[in-house]
Amino acid sequence: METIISIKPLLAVLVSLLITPILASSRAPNVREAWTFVAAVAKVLIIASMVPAVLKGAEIVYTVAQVVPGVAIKFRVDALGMLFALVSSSLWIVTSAYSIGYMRALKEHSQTRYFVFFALALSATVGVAFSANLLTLYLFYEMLSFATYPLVTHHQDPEARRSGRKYLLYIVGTSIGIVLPAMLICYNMTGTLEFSMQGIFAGTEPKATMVVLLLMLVLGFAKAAIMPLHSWLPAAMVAPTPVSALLHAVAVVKVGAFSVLRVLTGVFGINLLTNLHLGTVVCYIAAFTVITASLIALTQDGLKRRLAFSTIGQLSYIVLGVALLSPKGMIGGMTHIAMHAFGKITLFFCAGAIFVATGKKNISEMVGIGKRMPVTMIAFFIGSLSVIGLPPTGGFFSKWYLVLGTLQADQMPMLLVLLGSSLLNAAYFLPVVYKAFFCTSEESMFQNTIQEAPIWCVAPLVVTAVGSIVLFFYPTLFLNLAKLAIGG
Amino acid sequence: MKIIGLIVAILVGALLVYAAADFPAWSDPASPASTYLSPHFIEKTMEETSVPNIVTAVLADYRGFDTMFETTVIFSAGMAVFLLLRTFRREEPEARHYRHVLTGVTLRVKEGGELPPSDDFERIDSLWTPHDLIIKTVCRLLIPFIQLFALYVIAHGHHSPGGGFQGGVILGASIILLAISQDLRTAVKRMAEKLDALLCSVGVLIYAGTGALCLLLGLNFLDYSALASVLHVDSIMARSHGILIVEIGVGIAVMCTMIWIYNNVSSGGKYNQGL
Amino acid sequence: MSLQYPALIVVVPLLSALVISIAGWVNKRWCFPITVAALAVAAYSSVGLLFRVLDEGVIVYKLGGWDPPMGIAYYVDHLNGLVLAVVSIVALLNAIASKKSIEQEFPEKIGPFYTLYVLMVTGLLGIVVTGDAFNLYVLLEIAALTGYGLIAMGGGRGPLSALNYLYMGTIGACFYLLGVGYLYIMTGSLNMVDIAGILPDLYQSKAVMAAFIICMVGVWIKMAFFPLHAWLPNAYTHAPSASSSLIAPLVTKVMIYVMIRLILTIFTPEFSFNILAVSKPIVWLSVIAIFMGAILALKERNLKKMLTYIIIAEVGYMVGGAWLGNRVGMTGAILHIANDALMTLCVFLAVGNIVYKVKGAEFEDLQGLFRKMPFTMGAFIIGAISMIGVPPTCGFFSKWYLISGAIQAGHYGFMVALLFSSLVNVVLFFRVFEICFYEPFSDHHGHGHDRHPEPMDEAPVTMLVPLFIVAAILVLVGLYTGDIVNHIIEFAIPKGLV
Amino acid sequence: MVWPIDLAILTLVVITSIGALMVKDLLGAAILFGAYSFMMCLLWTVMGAVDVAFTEASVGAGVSTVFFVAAVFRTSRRTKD
Amino acid sequence: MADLISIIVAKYNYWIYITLMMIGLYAMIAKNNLVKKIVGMNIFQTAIILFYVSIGVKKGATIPILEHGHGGHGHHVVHAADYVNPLPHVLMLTAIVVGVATLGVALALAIRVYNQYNTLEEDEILAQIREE
Repeated sequence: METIISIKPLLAVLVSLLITPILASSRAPNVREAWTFVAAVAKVLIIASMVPAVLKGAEIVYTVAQVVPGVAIKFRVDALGMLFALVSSSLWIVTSAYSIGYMRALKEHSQTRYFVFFALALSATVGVAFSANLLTLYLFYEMLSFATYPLVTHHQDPEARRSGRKYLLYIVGTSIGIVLPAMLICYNMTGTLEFSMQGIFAGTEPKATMVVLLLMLVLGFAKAAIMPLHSWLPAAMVAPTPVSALLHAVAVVKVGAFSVLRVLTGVFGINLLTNLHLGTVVCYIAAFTVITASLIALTQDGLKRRLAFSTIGQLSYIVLGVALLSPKGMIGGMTHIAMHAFGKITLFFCAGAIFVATGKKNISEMVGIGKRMPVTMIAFFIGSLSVIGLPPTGGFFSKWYLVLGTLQADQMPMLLVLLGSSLLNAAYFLPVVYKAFFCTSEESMFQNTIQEAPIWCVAPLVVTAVGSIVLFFYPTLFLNLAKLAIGG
Repeated sequence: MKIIGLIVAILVGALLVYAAADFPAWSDPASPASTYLSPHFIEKTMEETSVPNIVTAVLADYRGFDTMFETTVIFSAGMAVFLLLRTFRREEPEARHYRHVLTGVTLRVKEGGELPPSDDFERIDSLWTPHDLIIKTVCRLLIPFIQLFALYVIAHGHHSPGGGFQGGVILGASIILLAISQDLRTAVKRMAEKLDALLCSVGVLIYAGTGALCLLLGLNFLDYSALASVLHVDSIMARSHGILIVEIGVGIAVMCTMIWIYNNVSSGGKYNQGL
Repeated sequence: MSLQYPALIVVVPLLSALVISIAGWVNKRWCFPITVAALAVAAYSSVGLLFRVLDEGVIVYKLGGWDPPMGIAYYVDHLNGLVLAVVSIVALLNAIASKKSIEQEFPEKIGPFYTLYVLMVTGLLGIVVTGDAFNLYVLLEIAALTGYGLIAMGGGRGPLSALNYLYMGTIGACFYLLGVGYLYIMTGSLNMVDIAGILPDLYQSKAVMAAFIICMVGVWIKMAFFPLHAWLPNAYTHAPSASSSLIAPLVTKVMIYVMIRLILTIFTPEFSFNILAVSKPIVWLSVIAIFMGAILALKERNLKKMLTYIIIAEVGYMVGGAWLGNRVGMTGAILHIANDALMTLCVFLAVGNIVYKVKGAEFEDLQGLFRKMPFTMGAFIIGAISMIGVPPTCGFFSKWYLISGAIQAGHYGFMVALLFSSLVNVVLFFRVFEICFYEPFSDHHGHGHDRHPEPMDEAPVTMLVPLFIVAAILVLVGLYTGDIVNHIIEFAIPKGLV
Repeated sequence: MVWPIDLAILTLVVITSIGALMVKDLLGAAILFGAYSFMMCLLWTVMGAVDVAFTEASVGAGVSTVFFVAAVFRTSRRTKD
Repeated sequence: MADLISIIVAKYNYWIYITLMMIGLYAMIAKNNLVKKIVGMNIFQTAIILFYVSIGVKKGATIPILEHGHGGHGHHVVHAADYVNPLPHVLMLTAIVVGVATLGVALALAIRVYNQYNTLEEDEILAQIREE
């Protein structure tokens, strides 16, 4: 495999970090937002410029500093990381646009702080994507935790304070209390933390400790919201909607899921997991989360809370897919990062747009809203289809590969879980859409005039909805990256 | 607290008694302490520094660095006491007391009050008691001799017990005696606060400066043999002279610090009246 | 001149302290420039010395030209080279940063204050650089006496706390002196290297064991190792900002250095870890120290006092790390000396800025600080993150080594204690952040209202710039941990310790 | 070295030290401490440490005692123990 | 019994120093009055000085000032056994100075405390602090 030494990964991380002083010091909102766009576009361009090399099977490597013997702060761009970085950086542009619309429409306070920490969060996300070892990943994981805290608690009221505490307790508590010791034990067993196809335990005898380590690492990355460490996610819904979108679709939870993928594929390695039959264990944990979260989602009336529980379920798809340890399943899990991101971000944008335009948060209050906000609700419909996994949306492909994966791995229970959960997804999304459009004028809670949210809000959600559909027709890029990531 | 104190004291005592069992017998000439380094000092001092008082030689030369910091310790103590106690602002208006020398009438003058311009009044402390003439006179007579003795102790430290430190303490004690037998103002008149404080620093500066001079002359810090070229003597005599110089520095520093600390402590930092 | 660096490190501050005390009587405005110049020279020499040590190995400097063990000698090796650099840099940065607060808190006594300040730095540098066990005691007393003065300048309970510190400090120093006496009676020497050469024949002696215990206890009192910590919180809390941000980062750390020096050089790891076999209990003691420090910090409602309890926990880190008895743990302890000094400086400087503006460090005083002093709080966050132990700040990496050491030694209690303390630090610091961030709650919270924030009221630039420099150093030291460990600490630990 | 003198001094050292700590008057404690220092000084002279004894005589028995007296004068003589 | 006595006699300086040290330490911890604590502190310090001076004692030796030292150097051979060990004396000179320096600072602090609380008794001071 070809290895290219290039500073590009570092630049991709730093570009949004370096503009934070400019953002923080700029007085005029327009200047500030212009810089955000410049950084976002620059970031996408830098990342995109590395795609051809990665598609050829090369790896781009850059070492920042050798900090501990055998472990460096080091970037390595491989297919899986590239997939994740592409998704998150491209969605950042859209989210920025949406943020402008949302924040201005609601006249939110402290917008400068908001954009600064948003940029920081994106740096951390790309950093996680390009990490070459567990230490670097941990570094950016923690950075993300602290960068998103001011975003989650943006409203600075007692409720935000409570949620912020919960958020920190779960996220930082697990990372320091569980991931850190697990990482150190790994390091002391093997002397390295470098991700590789064979896993870092390649040379060592399988031991009982490894099972413990696996559980610690899988559950410890609590951003993946695998039950029972999921309840921070609904609590974090107090944040402004663009932050929720970021949390769910772009940065935080995906970073968690991505970290778990790295642990499974890079730290333990497929061979070891297969030998120890550990994949099945993770599968069952994930399957439990999938079903339970979907069931809870059904009972939620708050739109954002329903979306939150949906996210918890969908994240475990990713973990489940990889834990199946069959090539098809892994491709499914990895592509699901991208597909779910586009679908879910559309849904959140829609929820935000509804809130901006009408001030409504609960599903029971949205009867007939389709007539008032047709564009938004159509986009919502597309997003729902993608999350459920129906054509013609990108979500179909990831689900398809996941199902194939279960067959390949001969895991019938998992197949049932996937299908059952898809039905549940449909059950909690489609009624919303149905009631929005198909209701009598008496039932409708809205005037029959079209009154959409501001253009800055609507345009991004249209873009992402269209993106979901485009991904159905042109999924090759992500599929190829996923295929490369599993080694062929 | 008492029980804790008792327990701690007994624990420490027990440990020390336990350990003392392993000590070499008391006053044993063959103990490591007496056979390892000290013979060198005893036998070579004369050759290397030409100072018969071995303690002085070791103090100011072999371990001169320790002694420099010992002087610094006393200097920092003086500085700390000054920093802690000295108050420049007068917090409340205070009455002054005057005594008419001829009649013994005492006057209490409130803040801002004026006395008739006369030389017959002397200022006294608020808790003044009539001075004993005998004490006053004897002290006045004794103090010059005490000071002379102190100078002898400093200068003769090479040959007899004593040295800068002891001499300095005695010099300081003479001024303190003045302050006790008369009053603080008299002592401060002899040795003004600013002069005292400056001399403190100067004393230590003489010591450290001598060391630094050796450094500038190309040898190590405090290596007095470097002074040979300045003093025009051989390097061994240079050491002897170097010791004398630093002893004088120590004497000045210690004297002034003792006075300084006493003045601050006895007047509570106000410098208006002492004991 | 570079041959004279070891002397210059101590002599330049000493001479300038004297000059400052004179200048204080002549013209107060000269005090500050002289202080900064002296500390800058000391910092320059110590960094220069560190690089010389890296090139040439151990440097011996004979004071007075006498050969050790007759005279006193300085031994500069990788261990104290590193500590010297840290001490002098911390002192320099703090001197610059605290200029304004000194002028604000005691305008009349600038001269004496700077004199004591520089003398204290002299004492600390001397402790680190000296190779003579008794000389160390004298310097210890200089650092202590000046410290009492500096602490007692704080109002309120300052004098009482300083007096309590004085009692404990004197007991500690006297214990050390007694221990040195025991060594002297058994070996006849005072030079550390010399003693180490003689001791192996005496390893079975009860007196040597007692000497070790007494020295250790003395040093523990001085570094406020639980349960001998009672003097520290009040003393550091009630000290003026300028003093506490000098004393808090340095004194305990320098005493840890002394402890490591005792373990590694005088008594050798062979004696300390193998013959005495007390590592386990001491590590357990440090586990208790960490837990107690963390728990006691939780109940404090004063930022400064909370930080002092964190210091007690951090002392537990280093004592435990040093006593794990393996190379990694020792590396962690040494690294943490440097890191902890820097991050304590960072948070204390930030607290100094807050006290300068808000006149208090009670939690109620902190409301709305993110709006009022965003830059100070920014640097405070970096310091806090380092104390919590988040990469890439340096606090993470020393914790990394300490935990690795614990794992290698099989001492999982220590690992749990470290993690527990990290988590408690998260709680402690985020509690502070919450108060600064949320409170005072606005009357009409929710959307659509532009709040009327308090106007920004930052500390002066002279206080901010050093703070930023420290914050930047925290990250840089973190990134260069690998180099520091490979080129400095690796050589600071004797080969015998694995 | 004449052992009865030695023994007498040693006894006195212990007695004065305990006395300095027991007496219920700080001025008395200061003076007893002076006496203690002086006994110590004699003891050291007997042991041949003339310089140390000299210093202790001037510092311990002299200046220290004066400092104590001055401080007691500035504060209070009262003590409960 | 005779053994015990001989042990006691052989090192009685050490036993006295330990006794004094225990007294001083106890006073520092247990005494309630701040000045009494300072007295205890000084006793503690002098005990250590006594210990060091005892190290230096040598049977049949005289004070460490060379005889015939006045007539230049090198004329008389000096025997180490004739003089007591000077090194502990040097160290203890320093220790005494440190002791008096500490004493000065301690007393200054005590005066500051007294000015503030108008008492030197620790329990009364703590009671006042608690009342605040």
